Amino acid sequence: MQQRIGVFVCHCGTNIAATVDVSAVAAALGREPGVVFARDYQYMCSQAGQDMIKDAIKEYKLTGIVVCSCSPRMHEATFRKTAAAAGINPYMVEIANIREQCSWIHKDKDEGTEKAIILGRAAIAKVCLNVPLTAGEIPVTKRALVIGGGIAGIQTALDIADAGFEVDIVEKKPTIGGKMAQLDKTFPTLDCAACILTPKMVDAGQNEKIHIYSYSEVVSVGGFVGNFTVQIKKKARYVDETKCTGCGLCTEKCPVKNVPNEFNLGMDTRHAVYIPFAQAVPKVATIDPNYCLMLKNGKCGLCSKLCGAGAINYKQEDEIIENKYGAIVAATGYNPISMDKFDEFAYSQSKDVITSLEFERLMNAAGPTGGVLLRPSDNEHPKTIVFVQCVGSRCSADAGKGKEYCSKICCMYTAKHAMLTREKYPDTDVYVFYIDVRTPGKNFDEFYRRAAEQYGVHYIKGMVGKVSPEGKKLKVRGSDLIADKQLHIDADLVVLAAAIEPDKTARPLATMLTASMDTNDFFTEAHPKLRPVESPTAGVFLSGCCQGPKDIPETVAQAGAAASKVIGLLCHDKLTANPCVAHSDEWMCNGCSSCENVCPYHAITYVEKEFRMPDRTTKIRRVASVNPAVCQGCGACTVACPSGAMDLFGFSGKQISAEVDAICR
Amino acid sequence: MQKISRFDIINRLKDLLADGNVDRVLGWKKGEFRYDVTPHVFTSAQELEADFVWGDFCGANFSKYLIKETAKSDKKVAVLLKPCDTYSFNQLLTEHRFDREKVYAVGVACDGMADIFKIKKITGDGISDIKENGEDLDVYTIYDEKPVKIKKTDVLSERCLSCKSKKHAAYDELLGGDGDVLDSNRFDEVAKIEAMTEEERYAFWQGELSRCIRCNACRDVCPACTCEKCVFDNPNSGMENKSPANEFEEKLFHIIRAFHVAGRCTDCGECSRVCPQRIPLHLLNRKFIKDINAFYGEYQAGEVVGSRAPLVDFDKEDVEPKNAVGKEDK
Amino acid sequence: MQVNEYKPLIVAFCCNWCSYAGADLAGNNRLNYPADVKIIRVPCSCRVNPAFVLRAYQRGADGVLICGCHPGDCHYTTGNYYTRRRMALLFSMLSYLGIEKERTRVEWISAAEGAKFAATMNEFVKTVTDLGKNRRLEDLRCKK
Amino acid sequence: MYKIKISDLPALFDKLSEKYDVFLPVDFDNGAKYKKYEKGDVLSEKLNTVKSPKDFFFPQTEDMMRFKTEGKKIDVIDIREPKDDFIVFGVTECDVKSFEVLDNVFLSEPADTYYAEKRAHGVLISRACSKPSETCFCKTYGIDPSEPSGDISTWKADGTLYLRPNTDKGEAVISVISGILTEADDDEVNKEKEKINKILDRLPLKNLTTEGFGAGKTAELFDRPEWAGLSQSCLGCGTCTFVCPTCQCYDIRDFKTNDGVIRYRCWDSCMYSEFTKMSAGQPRLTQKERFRQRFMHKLVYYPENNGGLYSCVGCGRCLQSCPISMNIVKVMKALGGKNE
Repeated sequence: MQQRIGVFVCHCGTNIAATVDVSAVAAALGREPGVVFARDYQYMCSQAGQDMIKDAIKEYKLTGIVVCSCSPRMHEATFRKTAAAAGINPYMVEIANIREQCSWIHKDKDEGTEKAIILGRAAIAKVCLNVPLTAGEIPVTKRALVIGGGIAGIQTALDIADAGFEVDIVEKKPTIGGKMAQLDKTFPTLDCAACILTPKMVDAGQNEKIHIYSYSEVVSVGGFVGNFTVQIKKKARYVDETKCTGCGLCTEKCPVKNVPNEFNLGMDTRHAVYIPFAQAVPKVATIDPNYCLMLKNGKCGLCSKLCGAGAINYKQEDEIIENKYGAIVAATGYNPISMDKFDEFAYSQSKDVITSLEFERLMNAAGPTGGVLLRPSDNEHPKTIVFVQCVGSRCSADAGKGKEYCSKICCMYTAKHAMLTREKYPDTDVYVFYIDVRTPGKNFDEFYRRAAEQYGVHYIKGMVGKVSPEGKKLKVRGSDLIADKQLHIDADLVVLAAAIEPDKTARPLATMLTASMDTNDFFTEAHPKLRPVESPTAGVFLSGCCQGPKDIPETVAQAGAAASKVIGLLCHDKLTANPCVAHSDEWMCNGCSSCENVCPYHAITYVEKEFRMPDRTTKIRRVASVNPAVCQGCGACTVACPSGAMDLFGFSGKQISAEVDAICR
Repeated sequence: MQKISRFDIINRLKDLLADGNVDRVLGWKKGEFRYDVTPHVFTSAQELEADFVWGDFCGANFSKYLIKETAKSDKKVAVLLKPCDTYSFNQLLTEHRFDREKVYAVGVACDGMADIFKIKKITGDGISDIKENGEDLDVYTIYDEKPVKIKKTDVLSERCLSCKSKKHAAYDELLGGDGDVLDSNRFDEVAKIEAMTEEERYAFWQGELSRCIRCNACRDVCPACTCEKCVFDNPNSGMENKSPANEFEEKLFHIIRAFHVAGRCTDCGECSRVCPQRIPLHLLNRKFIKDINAFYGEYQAGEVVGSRAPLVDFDKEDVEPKNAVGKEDK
Repeated sequence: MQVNEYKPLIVAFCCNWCSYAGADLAGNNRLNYPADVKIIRVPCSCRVNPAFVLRAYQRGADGVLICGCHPGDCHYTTGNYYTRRRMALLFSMLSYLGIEKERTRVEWISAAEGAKFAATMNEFVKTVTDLGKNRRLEDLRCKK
Repeated sequence: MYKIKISDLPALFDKLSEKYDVFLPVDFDNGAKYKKYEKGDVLSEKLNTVKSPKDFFFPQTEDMMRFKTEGKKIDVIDIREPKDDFIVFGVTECDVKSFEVLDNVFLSEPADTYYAEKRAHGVLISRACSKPSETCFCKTYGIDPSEPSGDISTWKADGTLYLRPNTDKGEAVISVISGILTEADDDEVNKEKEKINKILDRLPLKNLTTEGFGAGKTAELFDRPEWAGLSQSCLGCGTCTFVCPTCQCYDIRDFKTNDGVIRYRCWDSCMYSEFTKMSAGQPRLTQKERFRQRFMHKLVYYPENNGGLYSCVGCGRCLQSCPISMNIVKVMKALGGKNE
């Protein structure tokens, strides 16, 4: 059937109209073969603009439309709905991007107009070959997976469970809790982190809808939105979780006592069998195979003898569990960056140069010093403390170390640390070196001013150039940019506000999830403003610091938002599939398996099928068959196929060739 | 002179037919002259005795015929395969193009095939007979009673001059023993072209490809070109064409064809053998093989059944196109 | 000084998820690059068939770019790895046939790299302008 | 009869090329092919060019007309330009006779004006075959290579080229070069003819006959079981067709240009699976049927419609170039009457 195409050229106010002669574009495109209607309008995406499109579709019996406007990434969905509302197939719509890729980048109006016409022609050439596509339906597995059991993951899981859906948390450590469990107080209210976190951990642990896979990792992700298949490796902890009561007897009696305690960042030790901290969830012991004598050389077995529940099992092995999920939330969190490259601060030379997270543990009642602030080197009270902000944050790209971004939380926690120190130990001199103090948050600036004004914390605008240990002191040299002078401070303790970076497990996870990441390994959101908790991969959502640095209230807010997106997805029984998928022409297919080899989703299988051949014989042929629910429409198979049997709806070989032809005309 | 005699091959084939292992044999049938040998399906001992030939003009690679032949009946077909043919045989198996169970593969040793075009360049037209005489060929013409004596090595096919393997990659049984994979010089010609300037390369290929008459012989004989319908025959492909209408069409056809068989081409050399215009088409395919070896590690298509072709595979550390292309340029 | 009036025609195939978004970002940031560049949106760089590249040249393009996500960041996990192999071999073949290798290029441009997109286009347009009109892979019938 | 020393041929070609485009077979690395004469080109000794001189009158690809579109408007443009006279030199008798076959097809009413125009402007200068090839079998069709026809016939003997104009066109050409020709008698030419005829008797295919073929043989030959065996290894390529001097099938196709369409025709081959494809599919579904079509056409259908003339001239090109060495000779021997 001859196509009847309508062309709609948007002014976008002056965004397009200023550099593109929109009426000339409409006039030129109106002369193209197949076009029966063309006009321009101020805002196509407005209600009036959409109504105009709908009216034209009906009046001129249009079979397809081309909208010359902003990027299809912006309004393709809008105009598809418009078309559908007017009774034509939503996939009979093509967008010519004459804003982002034309009017905004070209200054000369003639040039812009000419290019807009060419882009419009390409869209017309394509739409003439469009075919109506019907989106299929795919069932939804009503269960979510949250990867990471920090406050982000816990909150997301709780909110999803609250809505009545099953949700699993995978946490690589023996307990959930994450970084927040290691914090002492939280800004700006100074309530105790454990006091507000641990009830949530308990809630999660006890919730019937939530299953926690602690000491576990995701090893593979297959499938797609609504139908993910995930393999989880439950690492052997050599303790039967179902039997262990968490009494802690083994963790006290274990003869191996010299294991650096990671929960306290190595500032004290633990036993080879351990529970990370008192409020751990699940409260189950874990045997560290790197230190356990029984596991290393088969001698000891003390814990097994002691355990009344008979929970110890030295023969336990890693276990792979495969589950199906409808949605996945990444909540993999952050870590402070390594201080290896920051020798100027003498972190590796002096025990008394510590990171802020280590400082949290030193201040914490459950920490290595029982909450008394003591220098790690000699257990004496530090009298002069220097806090250095922006260590590794806001570095220039060519510095060769550190991060370009602001880690966002350091200003506030440093103010908190300074304030708490001054409150507990008023005889201590506290200096904070800063580049800028950034406090945009509710009650944040008030908090910072209280530290500086009421608590007498010395805020110095400038950077520390060098810290050198001399005797018991740390010589701190820095500049005071406001007083314009060099400062020399003899400090007892130096605290580095290390930049935070995404957890190292995030990158391989992103690959498994086919979710994209930015150059800093933060997950990319589907839209930076409008879809901040969704990844560009359907069914994968983002929660907490894996998406970017944030503080606890922001994390919790985002966790809730991610949960609501998951709930919004899981409450559907069926999803609409992307109809722009590959399909194979079985008559052309020669069964070579090239397409099967390149398909990242295993969407292509081969079937033996009986064919009635043109010469009236029957033949069994091996042909490719695409599962449209699994295919994501990348098109790798279309090029791998030598016979051209594979093609892609929405981006067919003919359509792309027609675009090429139109552009090169 | 071929190592194994026609007599020995026929005897073995007759046994196979007699045993009922196979009910037909894909072999070479004699023609009007010594050199015009035709692939043929023999069904009886008498037919073999009468028409089967084995000699210096049995160049045809039968692998591709197996697709059609195995589909005809449930009985096994015996096929004669020279070492280079066995690579095509394996590659077709990798691509699930025929049922291995329906084939009885008889590997025959090969000492290289002669090129009638090269012979005629020496003797001229009018050849009445060619007799194998040790390492020489005695070529008789209607214009002279005495034969022209030609060293077989002087008239060896191009592909045989750079034979990659005398070893059979697949067989059910061997006649005449097996050889070794050879350290061939097959990329020298490619390297020679690479070493030219861009203008010289352009002129060289312009000269070669402009002769193309688009008879499709290269494609139709190619054991890697087994598409149900070639994109060049398919009006929906956007590149269907029947004629080498101009320079662009000539290049398009040969680039795309080489690309489609890249990583799958075993370098059997049939394309160049059958080209009526004697375009060195194998130098296109070999360029891809050379590049694949250089960029992604040595890979010989058809060496092993089930190996993954380089173009449907990748390595995360693969070379970037801009670092890979034209390194040999001056 | 002689003014070069020659304007090349450049076709850029951009993957929907990274490079096309990068081009949008370049637009958002009003980063100029020549109007000679015309973008065709494809779901993934691996959708780009060598035949499309040749077709662009046939129809009169002077340069062809294939832009995708950075290796490892493909929205479809592995698509651009195949692109990388296919195009390395295709470009090498074109060069072997004496067609200027500078005309065809693969670039990895992420959604966040609007500036890189604009800079790449500026640089590529200059390269192709210096090379001049594509004569070796054009089909004169198209201009008839 | 005229004559000129072989060593003076360059002068003859130079002279001719002042007035005409002259094409002659020249040796290339890959065989002889027709080439537009330029100073220094030497006439090939080889009989068969890879492609036949058919190309000059019925080129493999030929633009016919153009459609130009502007917006929704279409103009039809006749792109033919006036043709100059040209000479095809050194055409063997089999190739000369091929034009009889082609003329029957293209010049019978309604005449193919594209072909007719070229025929009107083309001058065929033939040559006697002093050194036939083993693949030659023109005698089977009653063609005498010692007595070539065309607008001018030539013989080579003893370092001399003898020329005899046969037509007005031929006379006109002779008049251009008469200054460098001398008159000659027929003696040497007769001797050369005799020599050629003796060679013909030694040709391996000398006994091939058309017995069993020709008009009215369709029923007898069509269902012969031999077709299956003969065609079983045919690759379905178009080599035989495209080197054949008498094959005349073509397809008309449209090429989309930047602002319209070029309608052109190009050779087609009955060996191709897409040949004469219609909306309902192809009439000949298997390679056996397509193979049979080619030979039945040459040996039965064509003679039936053209007064017994076969549309094969025995040039032997297909014998030399078929990838699997299957050819009309093998077909004739397998199906014909007395070809044991």
